[in-house]
Amino acid sequence: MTFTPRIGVYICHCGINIAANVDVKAVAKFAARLPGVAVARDYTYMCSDPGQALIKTDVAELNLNRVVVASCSPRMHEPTFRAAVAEAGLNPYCFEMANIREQCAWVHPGGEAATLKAMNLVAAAVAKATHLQPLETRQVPVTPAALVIGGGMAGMQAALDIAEAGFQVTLVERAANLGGHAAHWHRTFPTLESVAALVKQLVDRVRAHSRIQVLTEAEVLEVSGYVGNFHARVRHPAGVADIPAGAVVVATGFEPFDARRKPEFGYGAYPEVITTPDFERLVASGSVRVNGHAPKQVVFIQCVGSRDQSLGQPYCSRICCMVTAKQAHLVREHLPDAQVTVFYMDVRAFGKGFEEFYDRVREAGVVYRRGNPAEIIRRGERVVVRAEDTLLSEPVEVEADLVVLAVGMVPRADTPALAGLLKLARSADGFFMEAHPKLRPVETAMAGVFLAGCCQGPKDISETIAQARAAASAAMIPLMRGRVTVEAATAFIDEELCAGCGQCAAVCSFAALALHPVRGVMTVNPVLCQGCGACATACPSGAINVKHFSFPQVMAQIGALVDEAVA
Amino acid sequence: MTRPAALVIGGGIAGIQAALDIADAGFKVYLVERSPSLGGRMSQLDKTFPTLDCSACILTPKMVDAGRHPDIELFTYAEVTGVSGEAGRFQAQIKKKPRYVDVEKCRGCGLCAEACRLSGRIASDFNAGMGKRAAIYVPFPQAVPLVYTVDPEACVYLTRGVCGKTFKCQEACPSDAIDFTQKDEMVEVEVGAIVVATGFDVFDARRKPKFGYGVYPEVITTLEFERLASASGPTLGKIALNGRRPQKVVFIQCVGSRDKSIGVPYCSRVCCMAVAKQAHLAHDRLPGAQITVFYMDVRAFGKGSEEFYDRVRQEGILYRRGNPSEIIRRGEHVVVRAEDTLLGEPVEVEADLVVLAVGLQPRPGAEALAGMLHLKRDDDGFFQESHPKLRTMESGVPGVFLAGCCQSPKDIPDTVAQAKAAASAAMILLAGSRREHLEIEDLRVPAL
Amino acid sequence: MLQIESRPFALEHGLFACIQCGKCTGGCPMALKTKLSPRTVIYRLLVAGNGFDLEGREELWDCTTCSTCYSRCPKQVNPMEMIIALRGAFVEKGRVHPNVKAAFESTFRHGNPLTMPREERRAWAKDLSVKPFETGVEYLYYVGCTPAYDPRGQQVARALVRVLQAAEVNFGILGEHENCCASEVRRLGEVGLFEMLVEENTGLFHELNVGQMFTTSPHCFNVFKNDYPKSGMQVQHYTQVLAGLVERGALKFTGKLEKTVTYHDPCYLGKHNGIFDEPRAVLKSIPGLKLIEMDRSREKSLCCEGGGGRMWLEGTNPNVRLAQLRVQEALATGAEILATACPFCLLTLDEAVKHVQAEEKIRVMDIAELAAAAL
Amino acid sequence: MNAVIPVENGDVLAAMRGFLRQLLETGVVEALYVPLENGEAIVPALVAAPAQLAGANPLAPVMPINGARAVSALTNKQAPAKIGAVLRACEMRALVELVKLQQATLAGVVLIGVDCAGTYEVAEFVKRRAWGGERLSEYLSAAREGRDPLIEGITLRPACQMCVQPTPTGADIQVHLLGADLTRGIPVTLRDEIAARLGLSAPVGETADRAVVVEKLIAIRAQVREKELTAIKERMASEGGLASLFAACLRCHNCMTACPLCYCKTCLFKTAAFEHKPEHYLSAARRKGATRMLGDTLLFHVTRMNHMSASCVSCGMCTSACPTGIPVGAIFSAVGGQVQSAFGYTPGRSVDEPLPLITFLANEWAGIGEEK
Repeated sequence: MTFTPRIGVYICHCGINIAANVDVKAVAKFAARLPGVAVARDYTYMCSDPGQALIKTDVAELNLNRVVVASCSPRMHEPTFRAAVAEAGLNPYCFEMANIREQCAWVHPGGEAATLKAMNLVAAAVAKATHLQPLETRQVPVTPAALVIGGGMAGMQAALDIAEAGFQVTLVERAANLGGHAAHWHRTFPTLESVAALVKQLVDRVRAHSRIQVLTEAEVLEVSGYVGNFHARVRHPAGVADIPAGAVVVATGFEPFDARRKPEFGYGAYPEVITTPDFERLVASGSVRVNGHAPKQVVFIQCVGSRDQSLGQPYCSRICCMVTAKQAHLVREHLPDAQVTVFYMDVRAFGKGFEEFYDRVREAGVVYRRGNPAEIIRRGERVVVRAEDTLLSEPVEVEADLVVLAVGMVPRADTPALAGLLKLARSADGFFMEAHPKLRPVETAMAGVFLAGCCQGPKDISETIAQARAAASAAMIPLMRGRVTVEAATAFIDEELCAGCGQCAAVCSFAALALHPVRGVMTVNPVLCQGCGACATACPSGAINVKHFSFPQVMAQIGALVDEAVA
Repeated sequence: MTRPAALVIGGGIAGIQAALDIADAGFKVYLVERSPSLGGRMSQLDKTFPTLDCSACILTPKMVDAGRHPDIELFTYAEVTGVSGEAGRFQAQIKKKPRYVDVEKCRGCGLCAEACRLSGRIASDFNAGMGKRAAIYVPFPQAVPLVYTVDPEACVYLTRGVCGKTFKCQEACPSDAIDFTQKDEMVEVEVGAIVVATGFDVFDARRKPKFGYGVYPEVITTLEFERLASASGPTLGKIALNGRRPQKVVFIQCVGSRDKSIGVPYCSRVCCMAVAKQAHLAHDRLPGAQITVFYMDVRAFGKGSEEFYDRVRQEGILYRRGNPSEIIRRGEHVVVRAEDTLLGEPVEVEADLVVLAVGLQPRPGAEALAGMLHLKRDDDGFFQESHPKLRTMESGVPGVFLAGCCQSPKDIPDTVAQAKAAASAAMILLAGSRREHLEIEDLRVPAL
Repeated sequence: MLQIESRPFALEHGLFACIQCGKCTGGCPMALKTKLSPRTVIYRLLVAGNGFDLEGREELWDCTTCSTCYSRCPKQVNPMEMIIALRGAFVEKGRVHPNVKAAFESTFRHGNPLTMPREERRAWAKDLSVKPFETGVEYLYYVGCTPAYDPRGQQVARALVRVLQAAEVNFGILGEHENCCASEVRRLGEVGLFEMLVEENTGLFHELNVGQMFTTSPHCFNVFKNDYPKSGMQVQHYTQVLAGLVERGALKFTGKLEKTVTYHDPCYLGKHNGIFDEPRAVLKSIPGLKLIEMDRSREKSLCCEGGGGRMWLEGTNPNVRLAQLRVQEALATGAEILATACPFCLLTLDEAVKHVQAEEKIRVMDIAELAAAAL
Repeated sequence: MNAVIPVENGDVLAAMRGFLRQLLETGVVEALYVPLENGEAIVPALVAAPAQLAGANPLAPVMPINGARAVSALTNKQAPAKIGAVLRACEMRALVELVKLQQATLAGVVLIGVDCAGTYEVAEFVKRRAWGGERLSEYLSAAREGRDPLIEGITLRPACQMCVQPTPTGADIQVHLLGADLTRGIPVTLRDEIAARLGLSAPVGETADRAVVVEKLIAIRAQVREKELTAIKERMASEGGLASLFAACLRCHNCMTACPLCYCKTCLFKTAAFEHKPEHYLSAARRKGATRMLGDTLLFHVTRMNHMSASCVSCGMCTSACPTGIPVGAIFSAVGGQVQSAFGYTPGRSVDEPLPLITFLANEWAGIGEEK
């Protein structure tokens, strides 16, 4: 037998939020006349218990099979009403909502505009309701384990948190040892602790942890699956392992900027010119000496490879200012009678205790000169840093027997490759792109894949740790839940129409679409699909539909709007 | 045993995020907010840097999610008055202040506010004092919960004992929700972990008299600018001072930051970009206006920040290096007096709008809370983390974690990251107490 | 009073991108000896509100347009172009040095800034069998004014012709029809005259449908390559052509040249166009020749003060001459020959050698001459 | 490398046939897509037997279908046996787009690109009955001199009259008809290993004036193109706009059928999505006073434009296919040109150039969406 819609329509007053500008009674009367509508009512607060009860009794007594509520934004109460409809014994997707508060009452004060628009939106909602189909949401079990890529501080901290919470973790590191860049660092800023000690702390805890499996000299070859059920193939000295994981944390870090790309500073040509990482090793070795003797004149140059569009490095590397301040301090410590000059553009001492440390360093006699040096040239035994002191407005030449270039952070060379492997997006600066710059800083567009540390952008140690633990928190949620809910309103392909052109796959942010190797048509992975509909709009053949937003449903909605059923 | 639960103190973005993470992981969360609505400082912002997302548009959904999360119990307009016990087993006393409105009945229709005798006569602190509301109010339309509150300092009845013959508000209320008999209500909850996310206060620009804030109407703060620029603000997004569109706008950075003279040695971290963003908005909304920014160092360090700073300058906004020394009145205008340190000359810049980039301060309540929870505070008055590098989200008190600006100034992404980090730390603690319920069969990686 | 509307000017030239880091002034060779400070000029323009007085800013004529400022700027601001534009404001008001005026007039009348008659433009080659360029000939050799007229420059052109003929390169010249490339005219801010010459020259090239062209001077090379409207025409500096010939084995040196040589990178070859290796490749291919580098080489090469119209202007501080500093640097390396590949560098450095009385210690030679000597 | 196909006693066509035959016989390809003579008509065909090439005529100035369609049919979603395809420039360009749209692959395909001095409408061509002799030599000398051929006053297809890309690029074998005296040999550029297989050697003299001739021909046609497209743009801007341009449309969808890029299995407009209820027409009529029956006529063209204009290679098959003489191709070229320039995209240039509309650029049009 054919389906005959019996729709119940409920118009909410929302106190006066809606009723003040929308003639709710009129809208209800109008709705009652629409095709397929069995009953239309208005009520002060549909979201209230009596309001929801109204729906349930009508469904029972008038055996409604579709429900439309016209009230606030679905963001607010769609879950509420879906639950109510479900309790009434209907499929929750047999419910449609019209937003007559934010979209009508609140934006069209006065006159009857709001009421007419409300009627149109209700008509559209009803038209769609007649085409609604029941949908089932599925729950997928989750592998209670995580894969962490990168064994630097970020990776180790994330691994520790997840393991501490009771889950198995596999930590994959390219190098032979854990620790990453920090392992080569001497002291922290602004507290001048031994970094080696901090790193060792973490390494020991990681190594000792029963639930953490460390794979060094290892490389992730392939990651398949989806949130809750990833499978990674990892090459390591003993062979290739298949690692199951419910979540993946990417913590692959950064590379220091190659100072040779600024030839005017002669790095590599002048032994007197070194980089900040070089200096860490130098000072860690105990004696700060250049060509055998202790430097008397030390110059630091900031923003080498940062804030520099001429090199395609427009961004600030965030840590160099404080690294420089710290190293300047260390020079004063090791070489009390050395003169220390720092050339800067802006001193970015923004973290907790940073400004205070910067004050301290200046007060200790380090000369900060505002200017970005133009070049370094040789003059006899020494090199000469040529710059303009922009506060004197004079060109100056500062002789030096040690120059330290504060090199910035750049994305690792293998970032694009890994991005391809995990289907991650990258931001304009080349680092991995987070799902939302403000509110989802560790998530990615790929559900179940999270970012930690400098692979997402330059950070200092404390920010790295904080972000690593944040990523751990995000990763733990599905693991602790034990199952992930699969979106029911996903895309599906009409293979009769699909020409397999792949434009849909190109616009999908979730890698949910792939070409079927044999049938030559596209296929949707319903677990990866988030139902955003980008594919449907890209498909010229109309071969892709999104459940709950299918062509007939949306066309009916549009039809109702353009036909101005309000006549 | 009772289900493991966490207490989150503070309903700003940090508290909301921490609560959501912990609750999403399946733990019970009690979220306590002292003001009538969730949202905190972020809800007062217009746009966010450097992406220019509308702040409300990205925050409201999170507020809604927290508001209707089955595992989050909201205590708005409430305060934590006492905490005892230790990690894994804290008892927290929560005082629910009387709203004089029945939360269950109120549907937020607003008839009461319209009816109130003081309608449109009480300065709205949400609008930084620039807008007016009634004595019964919601701070802003997207408030969560959308429930009205009687302002005890303003309400005629509560302050004088009488309000005409009848209560206008009560008459107006369709669901008879207004109840002047309400008293403080104490609730005790047992939690395994506590996340402190009490946020910050803005520096009081009156403490720098040389800028004449409070004296010259042309001189406002960055927070006030946010409300002026906000479409939901008192001017509906028109940047105007008593109706006039400013044409000469000056921003002054580091007001109440990097300033030992007033005991604020630290950098507030967000002001540089806030100013860059506001300068852009001013350029956008005040066609032809001359916009000058006085700075000492431009600290555009975040992802995309330097790029945004580049863009803003190229819109024609003039950055002048120098920390102005005073603002004086000269006829129509005020005049900003400073040295332009790049010219090496003293300069005077006329302005009809001066925006002071006020820094971030510890909350006045921080001291009391520190006492209650035995938290240490740093020299600046923010809560002291237990380790500046590895444990910025831990307080040193087992089971008590820190999130957001109560530990030190932060921008939104850093706040959210730290909130999630605190959540992670809390979850580990809570998970321990329910590990057995989790039925995790210890999944070994295939032998290698 | 010489007012310009500074705000539109600043916006048009992207000066608001400047973050006042001073890299330009710090590297500016003229800042060493004159008041010229690109960073300060930019800032003055930015803070000027809307009117900026150029009066008394004679230092703007000191700029040699060596492009050190632009090549170093982290925010891709171009102070050099700004200065050229500001010179334009002087020119509009006819406020230019008599020498410059003369150069403009001569360029307008005779197609060269050297007040030389057009008829004599091919005099340098009369005893050489150089065919006039016509459609079908592979390369146009654009000689340029200085190599065509200046006795020292002519030696370079003649040497180059001998090398090219030895390598059997199919090329021709324009002779009397050759016209000034107007590079210097542009740097001196004479936009109108520049555009006129661009029109004439592109017209001529199109008519003869020139496919490939090379020049003696990096200045001509640069202006054709970067300032002329884009066309299919491929422009090279002769050192690129020679390097190509050497690589393909089409140019072989039978002679030997037992000399220690150091090479001075001309700004318009190096900083402007990133051509550092080809000239060195040619030098290295000369048997017996030992190439040693000065400290200031490649990107750091010190300008000789010959560019940006400075061939006609003493500048505000004639007492210090960069060319002389440069020669000192060359001497310090112990080289017997200071090689370069630009007529302007050649002249300024030659003069500098005389000034410091180093004639018997070191000789200034163009790469073309060295190559010819080794044939 | 460059080589020359030897031509005996001036019979260019025979030389071409011989060359193609060689390709089959030496096993460079196993089958060849090439036009065959069939009476006065020319039939695009896939030839496996060398003997059949006696009737091959790649020089006939007519294009019944855009060959890209054929190559798509032969290679869609799989790389078959080694096939060769003789294609004009516009066919090559269309093919490149189809490859990007995953409707064809070039793996194992030997592309033989032939210069094109323009083609005639099939009807015109057929009317002329026998082709070759006088007509062919006039056509070839036009190609040699870089001008429109003058054959009994018939004019080239509109698209060809305004074609500014007559020479194919990216082919494995390029046959140069333009600027050469073919009776003395047919210059070709081809991959060395193929040349080796065919035993072709480098030519004696370079054909220096090819570039000039090509430029000349392009110049002539650029003028026509400029004129045509400006006219179209004016009409689109004027009262009635697109609607008036498509007023004569019969809804036969021939343009879609002829378009090499319209690759949908079933056009969206033939699916249920565009079946309308009677009241829809009524309310539309009520609303607008009158509504065109059957609906979606203009929408069809606009949608096709939306789907295709970024990739439109201006082959003009649509115009030739239109029974009512709507300048469909010119309209698409006009619109497409703007779309393409907006994205700095050149359809058909290279398979490595990503399709603009489905390529995400982080900083694309950053300004958009901000209140002004």
